[in-house]
Amino acid sequence: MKRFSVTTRPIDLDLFRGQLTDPRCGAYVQFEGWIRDHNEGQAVLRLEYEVYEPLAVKEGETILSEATKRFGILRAAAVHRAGLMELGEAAVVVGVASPHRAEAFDACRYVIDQLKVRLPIWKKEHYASGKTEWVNCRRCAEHG
Amino acid sequence: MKRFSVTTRPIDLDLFRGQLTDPRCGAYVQFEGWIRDHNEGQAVLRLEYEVYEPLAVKEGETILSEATKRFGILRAAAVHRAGLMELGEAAVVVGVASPHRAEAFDACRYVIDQLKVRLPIWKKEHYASGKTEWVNCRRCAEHG
Amino acid sequence: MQVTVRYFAAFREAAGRETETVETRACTPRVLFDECRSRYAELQAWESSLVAINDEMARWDSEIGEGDEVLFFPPVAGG
Amino acid sequence: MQVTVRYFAAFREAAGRETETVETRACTPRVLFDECRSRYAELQAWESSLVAINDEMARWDSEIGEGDEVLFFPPVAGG
Repeated sequence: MKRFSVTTRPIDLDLFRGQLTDPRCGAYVQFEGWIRDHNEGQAVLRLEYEVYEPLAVKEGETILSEATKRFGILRAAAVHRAGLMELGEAAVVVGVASPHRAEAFDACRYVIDQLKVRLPIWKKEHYASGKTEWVNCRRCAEHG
Repeated sequence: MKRFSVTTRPIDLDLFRGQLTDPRCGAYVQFEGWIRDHNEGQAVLRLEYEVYEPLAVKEGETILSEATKRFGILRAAAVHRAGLMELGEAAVVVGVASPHRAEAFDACRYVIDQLKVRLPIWKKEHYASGKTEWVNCRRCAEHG
Repeated sequence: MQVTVRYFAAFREAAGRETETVETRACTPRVLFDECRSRYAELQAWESSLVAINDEMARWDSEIGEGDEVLFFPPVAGG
Repeated sequence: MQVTVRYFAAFREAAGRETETVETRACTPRVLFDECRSRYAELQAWESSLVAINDEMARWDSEIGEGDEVLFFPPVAGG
């Protein structure tokens, strides 16, 4: 199983977590990014992620390798959704297993922080008003 | 559902996570404490937790309330196993949901750190050698 | 006065009992614990032990009253 | 020389196309992007935009060669 993957279907959390179990590990930290119902005062109905998969997968693997080396954890994986999503679904899940908890927390935090700024992934919010907007890109969106 | 609970059965992770979903939250952090197969060089076969439930539940609720106030998170819960457990099972699970991820990580970390030092819970390890030992209590155990 | 003592985990195994009712003049859990140790050779002090009185966490120098239940907790190890 | 340009997300919507092949003398992605902006009024620069060349992350002052595919990424927002 690849450590970083992109999927257009709901993330199977049991399957995801299952791949990370390890009898040497006493600590497991999982982060999930959920679709909120509001962003900057606007009611969000659903989201759409555009993912440039070849580079997202390559960069995602790089980030997981960095975390493994830097924090000395034993297992790490992440999965990101692509396409249209509904409220309450997980857009991204990161899991880290390690003998002890300090490095599991630090590594999990590192992975999600890096994924958010380095992966070629774009989020379009669909609002109750009927408008859509590319997140992080207000000026582009005004013209888009 | 109580935010802090003790159970003698395997923790149902879907149910646990389900109680924490919240459309206002964009971040969810979950910590799991797993039974490792080794501790300080000895092969661990299984574990036994003794829990003094009346006080453990009271103190667990207090810790979750502290985390909620201190970090401004929206939802937090935790569950701890009691009795005999096998390798690979989760002994404790902590979940925190919040609008943003920074406080979800910090609050989850706070809760597990505090649970470990404040709850009247004792861990007895059963080793491959046939010996047992109360963790954190080597001198007591020598006489026990 | 009369108080109830409860031993947990390694303390219970060292004392060979879970609970007992004792006549004591001990005014704090610390003094009471020392009395108990004098009865059970295997009961060792342990620096990060905790104590509770009537299901409330307490300090080793808290005050004990008639009829209180004093709980002796060896070093905890949850999680 | 000839290079292929790919636009993503908001950039694709602003340019009205996903990909195009252009004749250019631009030596870096920055110069190439400015040329593209001169053709598409709605294509705005954006300070945290990223760029890749042939599926490798690159810098705005990296060198472009004949036949390269240059990918323009508006500010990313994963997670």
